[in-house]
Amino acid sequence: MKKIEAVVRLEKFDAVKGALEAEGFTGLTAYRVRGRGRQGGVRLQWRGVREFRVDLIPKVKMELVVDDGDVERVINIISRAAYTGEVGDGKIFVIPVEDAYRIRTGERGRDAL
Amino acid sequence: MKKIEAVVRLEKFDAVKGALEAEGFTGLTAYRVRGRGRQGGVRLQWRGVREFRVDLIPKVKMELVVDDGDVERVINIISRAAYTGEVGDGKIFVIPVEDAYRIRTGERGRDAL
Amino acid sequence: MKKIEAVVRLEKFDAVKGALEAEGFTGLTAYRVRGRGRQGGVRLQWRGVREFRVDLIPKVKMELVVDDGDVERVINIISRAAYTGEVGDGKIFVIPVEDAYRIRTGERGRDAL
Amino acid sequence: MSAGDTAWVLASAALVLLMTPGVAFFYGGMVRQKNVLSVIMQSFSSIMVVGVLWALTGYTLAFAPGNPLIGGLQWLGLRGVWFSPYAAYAPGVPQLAQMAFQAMFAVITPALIIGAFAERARFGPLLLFIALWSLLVYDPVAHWVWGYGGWLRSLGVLDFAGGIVVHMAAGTAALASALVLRPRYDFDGSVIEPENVPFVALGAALLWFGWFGFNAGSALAAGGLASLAFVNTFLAPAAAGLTWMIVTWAVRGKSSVLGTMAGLVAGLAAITPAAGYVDPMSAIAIGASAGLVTYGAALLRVRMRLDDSLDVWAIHGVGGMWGAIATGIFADVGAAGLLYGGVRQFLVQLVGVAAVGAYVFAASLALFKLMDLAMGFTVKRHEEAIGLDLSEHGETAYPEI
Amino acid sequence: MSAGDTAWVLASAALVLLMTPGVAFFYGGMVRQKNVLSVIMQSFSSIMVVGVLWALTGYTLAFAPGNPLIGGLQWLGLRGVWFSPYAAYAPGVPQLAQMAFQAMFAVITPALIIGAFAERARFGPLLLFIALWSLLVYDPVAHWVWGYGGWLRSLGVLDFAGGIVVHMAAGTAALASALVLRPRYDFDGSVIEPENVPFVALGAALLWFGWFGFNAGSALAAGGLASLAFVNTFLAPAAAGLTWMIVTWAVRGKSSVLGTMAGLVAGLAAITPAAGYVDPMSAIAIGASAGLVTYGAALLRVRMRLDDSLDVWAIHGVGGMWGAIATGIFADVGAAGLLYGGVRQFLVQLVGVAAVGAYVFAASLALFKLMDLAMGFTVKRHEEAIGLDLSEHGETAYPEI
Amino acid sequence: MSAGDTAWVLASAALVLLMTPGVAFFYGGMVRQKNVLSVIMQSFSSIMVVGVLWALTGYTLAFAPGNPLIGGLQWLGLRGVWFSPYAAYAPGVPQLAQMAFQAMFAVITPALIIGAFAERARFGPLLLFIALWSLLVYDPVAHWVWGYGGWLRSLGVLDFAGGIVVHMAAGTAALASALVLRPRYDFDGSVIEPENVPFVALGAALLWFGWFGFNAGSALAAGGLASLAFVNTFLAPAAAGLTWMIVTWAVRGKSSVLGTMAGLVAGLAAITPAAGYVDPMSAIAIGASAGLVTYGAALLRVRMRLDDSLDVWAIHGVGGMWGAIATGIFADVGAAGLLYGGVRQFLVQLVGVAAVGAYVFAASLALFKLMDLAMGFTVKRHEEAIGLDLSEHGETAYPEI
Ligand SMILES: Nc1ncnc2c1ncn2[C@@H]1O[C@H](COP(=O)(O)OP(=O)(O)O)[C@@H](O)[C@H]1O
Ligand SMILES: Nc1ncnc2c1ncn2[C@@H]1O[C@H](COP(=O)(O)OP(=O)(O)O)[C@@H](O)[C@H]1O
Ligand SMILES: Nc1ncnc2c1ncn2[C@@H]1O[C@H](COP(=O)(O)OP(=O)(O)O)[C@@H](O)[C@H]1O
Repeated sequence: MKKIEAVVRLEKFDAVKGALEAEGFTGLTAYRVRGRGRQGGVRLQWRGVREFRVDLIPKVKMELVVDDGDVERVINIISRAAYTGEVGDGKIFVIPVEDAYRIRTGERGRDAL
Repeated sequence: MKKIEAVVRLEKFDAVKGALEAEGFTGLTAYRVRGRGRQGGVRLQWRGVREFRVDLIPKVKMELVVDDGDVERVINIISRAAYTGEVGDGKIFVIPVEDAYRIRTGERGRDAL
Repeated sequence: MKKIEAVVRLEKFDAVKGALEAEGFTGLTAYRVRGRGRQGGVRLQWRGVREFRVDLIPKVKMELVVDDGDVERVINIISRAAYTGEVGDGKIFVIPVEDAYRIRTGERGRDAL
Repeated sequence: MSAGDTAWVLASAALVLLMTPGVAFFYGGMVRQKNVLSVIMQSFSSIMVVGVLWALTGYTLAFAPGNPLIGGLQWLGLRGVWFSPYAAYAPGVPQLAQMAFQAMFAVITPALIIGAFAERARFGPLLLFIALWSLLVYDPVAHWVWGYGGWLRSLGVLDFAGGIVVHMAAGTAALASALVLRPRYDFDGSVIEPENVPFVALGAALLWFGWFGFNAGSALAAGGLASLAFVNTFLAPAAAGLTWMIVTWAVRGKSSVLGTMAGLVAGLAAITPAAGYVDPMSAIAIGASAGLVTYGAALLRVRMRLDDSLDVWAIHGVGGMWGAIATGIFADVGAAGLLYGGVRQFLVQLVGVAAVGAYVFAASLALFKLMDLAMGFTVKRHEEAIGLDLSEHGETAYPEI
Repeated sequence: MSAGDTAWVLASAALVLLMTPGVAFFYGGMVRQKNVLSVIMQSFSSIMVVGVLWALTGYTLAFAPGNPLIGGLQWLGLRGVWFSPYAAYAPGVPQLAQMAFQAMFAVITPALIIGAFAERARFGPLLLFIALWSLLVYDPVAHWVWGYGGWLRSLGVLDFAGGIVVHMAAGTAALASALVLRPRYDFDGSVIEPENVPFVALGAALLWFGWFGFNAGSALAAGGLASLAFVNTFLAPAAAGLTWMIVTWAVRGKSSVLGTMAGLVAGLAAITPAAGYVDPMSAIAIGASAGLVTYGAALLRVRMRLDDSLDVWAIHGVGGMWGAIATGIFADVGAAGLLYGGVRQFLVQLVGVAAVGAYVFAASLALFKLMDLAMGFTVKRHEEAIGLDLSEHGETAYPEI
Repeated sequence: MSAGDTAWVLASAALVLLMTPGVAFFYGGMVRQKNVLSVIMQSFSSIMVVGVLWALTGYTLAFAPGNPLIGGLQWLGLRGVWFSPYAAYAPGVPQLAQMAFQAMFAVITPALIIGAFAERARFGPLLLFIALWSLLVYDPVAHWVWGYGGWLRSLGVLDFAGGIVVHMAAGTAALASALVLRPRYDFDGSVIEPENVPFVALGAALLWFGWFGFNAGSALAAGGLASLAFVNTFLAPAAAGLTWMIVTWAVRGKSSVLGTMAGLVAGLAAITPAAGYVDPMSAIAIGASAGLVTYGAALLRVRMRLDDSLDVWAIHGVGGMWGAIATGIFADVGAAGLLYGGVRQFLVQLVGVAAVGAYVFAASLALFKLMDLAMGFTVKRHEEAIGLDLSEHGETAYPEI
C-alpha cells in the first residue's frame, strides 16, 4: 500500500475530488495547508497603503491510501484534474504504508482500504 | 519507529486521547481534517428549502510516532476507544519512520520519542 | 527522497521558515496542529473562576520533501532556528518518500522537488 | 416643529443606516470564505455611492414636487433643504432630517440586490450599476409612490415604509439579474456552503433592530402611529420566522436555523408596506402567510435553477409584494382593505404592484443586459475560482489562517 | 401624550430587542463550535415564541388590571390596546408603545435561562418550556411586581427595571434546571472550551448598549429619572467589571477577559432593580459589591459541580437578587432604603425577593421535572457527542472549514 | 426642559457608548489572532476605568466652571449634578444626561490610542496610563475647548463634537507613543496580518452608527442643528471612503476593503469638529479632502517606519486636525470660515490646533517616557512572541481550534 499525498490549488479541489470519485477512489482525507514552492506567494494589500507578501499560500492537501497497483492511476487522475499550467499547480508525493486497519470491522491490510 | 496515523470521529477524540494517555502514550499531534470513506457524507439543510450533501465530513487525524514494538498496542487502544460499529469509525495507517529528533535536547532515534 | 516532518512552536515558525529560505529550501507545506509531548499543556482561565487544562497546545507542523543528501542539513537548520531550550520545542521526524511528481510540468522524482 | 418627532426620526435614520452593514453580514455569512469581503465591500459601497448621489440628485428627483413621474430639480445638491419642515412629508421635523431618513432607504435598496449575483460580479461595473439603478429606477419609483404629486400616491397606493419601493423593487431587480447574468460556473442548481452562519444571525439581528427605525420611523412622528408600526414590526417577523421554523421541521425533519433567519427577514419585508395600516393581529396573519408564500417562492427558485442563490427575489421580492397586496386586504387603520369592504383599495394595491413590478423588471433587465454587453458584468472563470476577495480587492478575510 | 417620551420608549424598546441576540452571542461564544447554532436558534426562538404569545395572552395576564395574583383578560389579543396612554403605567406614551417595551422584557427572560442547559436541551421541549414558563411563571410574577393591583407592587416592592422579575427569575429557573436535568455527559465539574471569545465580547457590548433602553427606558418618560437610570446603568457595570478584573488578577495572576465580561453583565443585572432609586455613587457601590457577590456565587457553583456552566444563576440570579436587596439599602430617590432609615423598605424588598424566588424556583423545578419525565428534555448521548447543531438543526456553523 | 431633547441626548449617549466596542472590533480584527483578546480587553477597560473616574473627578475638572485652564471641583463625585439642566451647556436636558453624554467621549478617547501600541503593551501599565492620561490630558483639554470659561472656548475655537478634543488628541498621543515605545520585535517597517477583516467591517459599522450620536447628539437638542450634523456625518465619511477606494484602486490596481474602512473612519474624524458648522456640500468636500490627506499621512507613517501600525495618528490625528482647520475654512452655519471672509476664525482654529497639539504631544511623550522608565510599558520578547492573550490574560480567543 502507498499513501499518495497531493498538494493542490484550493479552487481545483472539487474537480480533483470529483475525478477521483468518478474512477472509484472514494476514500480520502483532506485539509487546508499553506505552502510555498517555486511559486512566489501572493501579494496582499494593506489598506492600499502598502503591500505585504504572504509567502505561504493556501492549498488543499489530500491523502489517499491505495493499493500499490493503483498508484500510477491515482497520480494520473489527480494531476490531470489539478492542472492549469501556471506556477502553483502543486505536487504529489508517494509514501510507503506498512499496514492499514479499519476500526469498524477490524479488517487489516488491503481489505481495510 | 513507526508513525501511526489514525482518522477518528470528532466526538471520539477525547476518549481516544484519554485511553492513550492512560496507557502511557502521551506524545501525539492532532488536527482537524475532512474525510470520505465508504461512509456517505452528511446531509445538511440549506434553509430547509433543499438539502446539500457535504461529502467530506469532519474528522480528527492523530499522529503518533512510536517504537516498532508498540505499534500493535497503540492500534488496539485507538481502535477500541474509537469504536462505535457505525460507518465512519475511521482508519488507522502505519508508516515507516527512519529517524526522530528532539529539538530541545538534540536526542535522536528512539530516545527522541 | 525523504519527507522531513517538524512540529515547532507557533512563535518560532517565522524564524524557521526564514532560516530554511536563507539556505535555499523554499519548498514546504505547513499547517496548524495541536500537540502533546512531555510538555504539560497550558492552563487557561475560565472567567478567572477556575482553570482548565488544555492539554493539547497549538503548534505548527511543517513538511519538506528533500533529497536524501539534504536531510541532515535541514534537520540542523530547523532545530537551530526552533530552539529555545524549554519544554515544548518540538520534534522532527524523517519519513521515506518513494516518488515525487510536479503537476505543472509532469517532472518526476528529484527533478520534481 | 417637535423635538420629540425629530429625536425619533434621527434615531430611526441611524437605525436604518445600520441595516446595510446588517445586509453585509446577512449575505456575507452565506457566501464562501473567498468571497465574504467582496459582499461586505459591495454593501458598504452602496452606502457611499448612493449616499453622495442622494444628496446631489436623488432626493430632489424622488421628493421634490414635480410631475407625476419624476420630481423637480429645485432641491439639487440639497439647495434649500434646511431646518424648517416640509409639511407635505413631515410637519414635525426639519426637512434635513426627513431627507436623511429617506437617504437610508435609497442606500439599502441596491445593497439588497447584490445578493442575487454574489460571488460573480465585477466590482467596477457593480458600482456603476448601483449609481445608474438608483438614478433610473429607485428615484422615479420612490417619486411615484411617495413623492408629492407622484402618480401612484395620487392614485392612493399604500406603501407605509417601502414594501413596494424598497423590497419588491430590489427583489424584482434580483430576478432580472438572475435571468440575464451567467450563473456561477460551479452552480449546479443547488446552493453553496455558507461561510459563517453566526454572521448570518448577526446580520438578521441588525436588520430586525434597524427595521424598527425603517417602519416605525416612517410615521415621521413619535406617536400612536409609530407605536403601531413598531408593534407590527415585532410581531410579523416573529410569526414568519416561526412559520419557516415549523415548515422546515415538517419538510426536513429538523428546523433550520438559516431558514428561520430567512423567514424573519421575509416577515419584515412583508409587514413593511402594511406597518401603519393594520392592527397587530393582522400583522401576525400577514407574517405567517408571508412565511408560507416566501418558502414556496424559495422552493420555486430552486426548481427554476436560478442562481439568485441568496434568494433576494423569493424573500424580498415576493415578501414585499405579498405585503403590499396584504395591505389591500387587511388595512383597517386610516384606510380600508378588502376585509373591510375596501375593494378599490385592494385593486389600487394591485395596480401599484403591477406598475412598479413591470417598470423595475423591464428597466433592470435592460440595464443588466446593456452593461453586461458593454463591459462584462461578471468575472472570468479563474477569478471566480480564486474568489472575488483576492481577484477584485487583493485581500483575504482571514489572512492569518 | 408626549412625542419626546414616546420617542424614548420606542428607541428603548428597540434597544431591548437587540439584547436577545446579544444573549445569543454572549452564550454562543462560550459553547463549543458544534453547539453554537443551537444557542443562537434558542435565543431567537424566545423572541418569536414569547413575542407572539405576549400579544395574545401575556400582556393582559401581566398588565391588565385584575386581582393581586394575575391580570385580567380584557386585553386578550391586544383588544383595546391602542394609541391612547394607559396612565397607571405611562401617561406620556401610547399604550401600544408601553406594551411593546414590556414585550421585550418578556422575550429576554427565557432567553437568559437557556444558558443553564446549553449543549444538551432538545429543541422541541425547549420551545414548549419557553411558552409554558412564560405563561405560568413570567406573566404572574410580572403582574405581582409591576401590574396594576399586583400584590408585591401594592406592598411597595421596588424593582425599577426587572432585577427581580427578569434576572432573579431567570437565574432561579436556571438553578432549578441544573438540579433537575442531567449534566452534559462530558461534564466533569469543570467547564467547557469557549468557541469564540470575541463573540462573547460582542454579546456583552450589545447587552450593555441595549441595557440603556432596558433601565433608562423603564422610566417610561424622557426626563431626569431616565437620565439617572442611564447614568447608573453606565457606572454599576463599570465598577462590577473592574471588580472581576481585579479579583481574577489577584486570584489567578492574570486578569480574565471572560471574567470581566461576566462581571459587566453581573453589574448590569444588579443595578437593574435599583437604577431609578439610587444616586450614582451608590450605583458604583452596588456594582462593586455585586462583582464580589457574583464572583463568589460562580465559585460556589463550580464547587457544587452544578452544570449551569454559563453561570446564569451566579450572574443573573444572584446579581439580580443582590441588586433588589441593595435597592432596599441604598434607595434615596423617591424612596428610602436602610441607609436612609427605611427599615420597612428593606424588609419589603426581602419579602419580594423571597416570594418571587420561592415561586419561581418551585414552579420551574416542577415544570422541568414534569417535562423531562413526559418527553425527555435532554438529547441522547450520541446526539450530544455530535453536537446540537447537527442533531437538532441539521446544520453546522462553519460548513466550509 | 424638553423630553424630545432628552430622548435624543440619551439615545445619542447610548450610541456613543457602542463606539468603544466598535473600536475593539475595528482594531481587534487588524491584529494577529494571538492578540485579539488583549485589544478587546483594553478597549473595554477604557470604558470601565474612565467611566468611574469621570464620575469621580473627570466631569468636574472638564466641565465645572473654574479658571481658563481647568474646571473647578464643585461637581466632584457628581455632587449636585442632577435633574435640572445646566443652561450653559444644554438648557433642554437634565445635567445628568449631559454628563453621561460627555462621559462617553472621555471613554472612547484613550480607547482610540491603544491601537498605536497594540500587540506589545503590558496590561497593568496600560490601565494606569489610561487613568493618568484621562486626568492630565483629556480633562484639561476638554475644559479648554468646551468648558465654561475654558480659554480656547473663550477665544472662539470651534470644535463641534471633538475633532480636536477627541480625535486629534488621541492621534497625537498615538504619535508620541510610537516615538517613545519600542516597536514590536517582529516589526519590519511593514505591517501585520489582520486576524479577521469582517470584524474590522463590523467595527467600522458600529463606529459609523454610533457616530451619529457623537456628532448629531452634540447639538444637545433635537432640532435643525442636530439634523444638519446628522446629514454631514452621513456624507463626509461616504466621500472619504470613496476617496480611499478610488486612490487604492488607482495606486494598487484594486480597491482595498481595509483601506475603504480606514477612509470611512478618517472622514468621520474629519467631519467631527465641523458637523454643525458647515453645509452638506462642504461636508462632502471635507470628507473627500480628508481622504486624500489621511491617505498621504498613512503613506508617510509607513515611510517613517513608525510602529503605529493601526494608523491612529494618520487616521484620527491627521483626520481630526484637518477637520478642525477645514471648519475654519468652510464654516457657514453660526460662524464664518475663510471662504466666507472669516480670517479670524481660520486663525483661531490654527491656534486651537497648535495649542492642543503641543500640549497633548508634550504631556503624552513625558507620560509614556516616565512610565516606560518606571515600570516598563511593553512586554518581554517571548511574551510578545506567544501573544498578549496568553501572556497578559491567560486566555485565547478560539481555544477550541
Ligand atoms: N519540497 C516540498 N516539500 C513539501 N511541500 C512542497 C514542496 N514543494 C512544494 N510543496 C507544496 O506544493 C505546493 C505547490 O508548489 P509550487 O512549487 O508552488 O508549484 P509548482 O510545482 O507548480 O511550481 C506548495 O504550495 C507547497 O505546499
Ligand atoms: N483510502 C483512504 N485514504 C485516506 N483516508 C481514508 C481512506 N479511507 C478512509 N479514509 C479516512 O477515514 C475516514 C473514515 O472512513 P470511513 O470509510 O467513512 O469509515 P469506515 O471505515 O467505518 O467505513 C474518512 O473520513 C477518511 O478521512
Ligand atoms: N510521539 C510523538 N508523536 C507525534 N508527535 C509528537 C510526539 N511527541 C511529541 N510530538 C509533537 O511534538 C510537540 C512537542 O513535543 P514536546 O514533547 O512538548 O516537546 P519536547 O520534545 O521539547 O519535550 C508536541 O506538541 C507534539 O505535537
